Amino acid sequence: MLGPMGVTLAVFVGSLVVVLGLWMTGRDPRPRSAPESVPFIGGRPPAVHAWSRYHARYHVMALVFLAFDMEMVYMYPWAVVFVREGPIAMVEMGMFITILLLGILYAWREQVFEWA
Amino acid sequence: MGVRDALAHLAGGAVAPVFAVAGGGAREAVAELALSPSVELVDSPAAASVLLVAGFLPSDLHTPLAALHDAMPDPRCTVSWPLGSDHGSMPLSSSRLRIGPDDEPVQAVTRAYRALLSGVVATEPPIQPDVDPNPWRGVGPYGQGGRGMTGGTPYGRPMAELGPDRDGLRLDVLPLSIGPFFPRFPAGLILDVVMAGDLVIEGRVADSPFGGGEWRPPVGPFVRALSEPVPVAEIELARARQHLRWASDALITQGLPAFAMRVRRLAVTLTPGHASSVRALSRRLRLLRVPQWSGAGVGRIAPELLTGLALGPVSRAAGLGEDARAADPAYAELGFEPIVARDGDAAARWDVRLAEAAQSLELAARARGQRTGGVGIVEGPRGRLGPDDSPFQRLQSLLPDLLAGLEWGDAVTALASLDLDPEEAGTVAARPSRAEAA
Amino acid sequence: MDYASPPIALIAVGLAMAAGVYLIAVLDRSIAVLVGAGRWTWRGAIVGPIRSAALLLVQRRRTTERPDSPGWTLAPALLTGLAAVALAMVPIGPDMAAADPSTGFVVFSAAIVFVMIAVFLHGWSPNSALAMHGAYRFGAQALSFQIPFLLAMLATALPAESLSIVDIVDAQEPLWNVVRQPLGLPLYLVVGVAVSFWGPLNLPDASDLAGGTSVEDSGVARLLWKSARAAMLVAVAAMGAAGFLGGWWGPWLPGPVWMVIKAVALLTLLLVAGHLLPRVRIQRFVVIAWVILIPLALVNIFVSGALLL
Amino acid sequence: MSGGLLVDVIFWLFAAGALVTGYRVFRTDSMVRAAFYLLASFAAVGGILVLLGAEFVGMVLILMMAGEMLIMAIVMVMYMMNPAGLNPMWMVHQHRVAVAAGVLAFAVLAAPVLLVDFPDRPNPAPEEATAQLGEELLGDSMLVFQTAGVGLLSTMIGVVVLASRRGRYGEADEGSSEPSLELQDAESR
Repeated sequence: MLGPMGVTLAVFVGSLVVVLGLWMTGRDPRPRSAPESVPFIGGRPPAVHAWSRYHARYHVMALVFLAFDMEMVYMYPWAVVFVREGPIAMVEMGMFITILLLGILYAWREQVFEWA
Repeated sequence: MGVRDALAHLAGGAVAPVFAVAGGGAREAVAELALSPSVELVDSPAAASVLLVAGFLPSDLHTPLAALHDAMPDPRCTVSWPLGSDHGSMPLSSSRLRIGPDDEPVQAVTRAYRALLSGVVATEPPIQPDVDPNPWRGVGPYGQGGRGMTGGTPYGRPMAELGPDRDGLRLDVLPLSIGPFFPRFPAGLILDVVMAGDLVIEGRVADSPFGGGEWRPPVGPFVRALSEPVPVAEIELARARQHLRWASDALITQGLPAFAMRVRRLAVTLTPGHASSVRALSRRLRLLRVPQWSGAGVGRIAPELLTGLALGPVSRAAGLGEDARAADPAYAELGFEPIVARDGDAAARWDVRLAEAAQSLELAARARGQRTGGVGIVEGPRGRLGPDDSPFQRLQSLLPDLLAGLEWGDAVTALASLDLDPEEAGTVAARPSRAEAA
Repeated sequence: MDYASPPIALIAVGLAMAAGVYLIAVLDRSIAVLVGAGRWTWRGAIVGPIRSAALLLVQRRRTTERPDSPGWTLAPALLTGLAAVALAMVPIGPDMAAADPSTGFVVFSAAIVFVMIAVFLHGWSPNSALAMHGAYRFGAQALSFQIPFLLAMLATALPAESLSIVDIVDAQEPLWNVVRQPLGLPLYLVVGVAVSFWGPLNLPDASDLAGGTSVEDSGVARLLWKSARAAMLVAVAAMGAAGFLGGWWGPWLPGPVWMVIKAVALLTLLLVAGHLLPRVRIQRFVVIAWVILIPLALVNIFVSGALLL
Repeated sequence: MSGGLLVDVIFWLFAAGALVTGYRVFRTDSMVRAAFYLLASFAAVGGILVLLGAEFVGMVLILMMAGEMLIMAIVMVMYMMNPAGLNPMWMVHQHRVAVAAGVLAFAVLAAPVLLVDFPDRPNPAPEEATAQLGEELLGDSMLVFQTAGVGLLSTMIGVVVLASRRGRYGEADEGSSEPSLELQDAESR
């Protein structure tokens, strides 16, 4: 009565609830003492919180990904109508993809994909 | 509760998850435990139910050991396996589960694990007192221990500090002391790193805790050869076995625990006739891209830094033909030629060690009773063993500029490829003086 | 009627996931014994996983000093939910699919892309350095494999002229995509291993981070995370079988049986690769994904597209 | 989308979810939580789009938002003073004016929705929405499609030029000095 997307939502929410229910079975009465909850880095206590301004070494690659990810939006409808439209679709998407591959080539030459 | 007991009974038969601390002299014995199908050596204490403390542990490793014990979830128990060294002063020596010299280790561990789960042995309470390391409650506007945006010690730990970086961003720098019992390093090896993201900015290996002279490792053929002639067959077989043991640990670091078990089984049942199977193993590893994928170009040490340090396979992988065996007439008769590679990176060290293992087996097969010269200089599996220092101490000086600028995965691969062994410091410092050499 | 009613779908997908996770546990231990030259025992491989699960259910769940507990609780639940959605998209038979919306392929892609959120949350929540390194490492891995993965799967939508998985499988009736688009399946498997972070591309939970994002997990948390990872591998293998190996098409045997055989075959291939190939360096994988996999996937699309014209 | 009551319930759940998680974005101290609340809000909006029949657009919104919100979380943790919210954060400037502006904007946007009576001529749900989108891309709005490609290329190049320090001609900030934060330095120069 709700269509396939409704069933997908039901499956997602259902499995989420089941796993959260299983997680709740792990309740235990005794509170944990301080030494029992020290993060493990080999036996010694950590000097600082792990939560810090973590220097993601791939932040430029992430930004290039943001731009390149938009290409997927155009690829889906193109793939559906590709056989109907024939060669015109091939040429057009070819141009679009070449333009974007130029961006990747430039990023590769500027060593964006290596660790900053 | 019926369900819980039923589950505990069912779990009694499971593979025992053991977090093993392989102290002095116990590294091989602990690694061979994993060959049994009913014991599994796990990576972190959070996954373990049994803490196995084997071999000798110097006094300044006892506090981290107590922290390790408390980091394990209930139900937990400790099994101590002295292997000849007394565990008297150990915080966990009170535990009744002990593996004696004549007990079969696997049975003892699984019996302890089954007793733990069936309730015969109660789960052990935490050892360290339940007190916050940095008292913080009540400080700061909401009592969270901090002041202002990133000030104070919120929830007990200070925040990381900013630091300059090679790519121009001033972001947090994380000082980590990867502790004595990190599963990918031998027990006792403490790596103090300062990391920006997952890049190591500075790395330093602390001095070996085994160097205090309070412990004397079991005397193997290499230490014996320092003072008396030893049959070449015996010393070469020991060298090949040591290289295969290193290969097994390095395979676990590369994410191939099953293949590591195959190499470990070969190391346990090694005879001089296995030279061809070791060569086949080396070819298969190269075919599966094990050395190249993770080691090519990683942890490269320039030959000029290594001259004179006589670090055995590490020097030979960088192109230096230094090998104390070349000067030994006994080896000259057997037509010994040191194996030399060129790149000096982790992949080259893989190839040199496996090739040397095969060569040692061939030497052991050809040896007819030749004995080593016993001139006080011996070529150990990790480099020249001399009266004054060990390869571990000589290598320590190279590590800071080797680790700087490496991503964490590459740093672990590089350290694994150097085959560091903190126990060697114990070997040299406690070398039997000439009088009690026998 | 291209969808089942919600309760039936949930039960069917749940059972399929449970069976898949158990099969992976059994296969993984058996392959480990085979590769490790050990002795395969009935107790070890078949009953072992159940006993280990019982131990984890008895074990107490560990926590750290100042975690993000809601995030820590949500991560395995989110990953299992995503694996369930991905598996629900895979049709077992011509009219037997848990749910087959007209844009089924986009729903599957959204489930795969959300895996990076679940794994980052799982690594960030414990506030532990090794777990956080694993989370950020998967950030780089996920941002690199997303485009090659979607492009590798997109080629299968060209002959079907639709984004519905049932149509994609229907279009393979004359010729399976693995034959028609030879580059598709190997590309899909390489990136499928990256999606389900298994074997050589298990970077977030790698052994050099002592277990990575699950270094602080114990008890039911560890059990749920390991089964969620295995469920995602089942979904990736099942979709590979549907998209490239002709789904339910096959002589003699009924459709669903063929579907299960092909999925288990791909699963075994992925598990054996997991035990034979070493871990890939994250920096190499990022460069390979951007500079080699994306162009290869585009070549695969245009060549198979040209053949269709 | 048929289903009547159940669809309404789900729509109201999505709408309420979007609003609550949107509100939580600004009330939480931890940057990662803020980013993932925003992601939940966008996913709820994507769900509403699917309810409106635009399945493809709704799912693509959810798909795109996952990658972007992870990058937002990473970048926010990198650049905010209090990355994990361990110390409570008060990031509000002239919040009374802001609250008034917010309420006013909501009123202006909500008024037409309530006051105008929209014609009740529901056209049939498009059976091939994606295909129509494809034909549109390859047909009339082909120019939009290609200029979008050039736009994306220039974005990529601009991002690399601005964000990356090393490049073909050496360090990007050679010869430039970081502006000093103290005010008096500026006057003394």
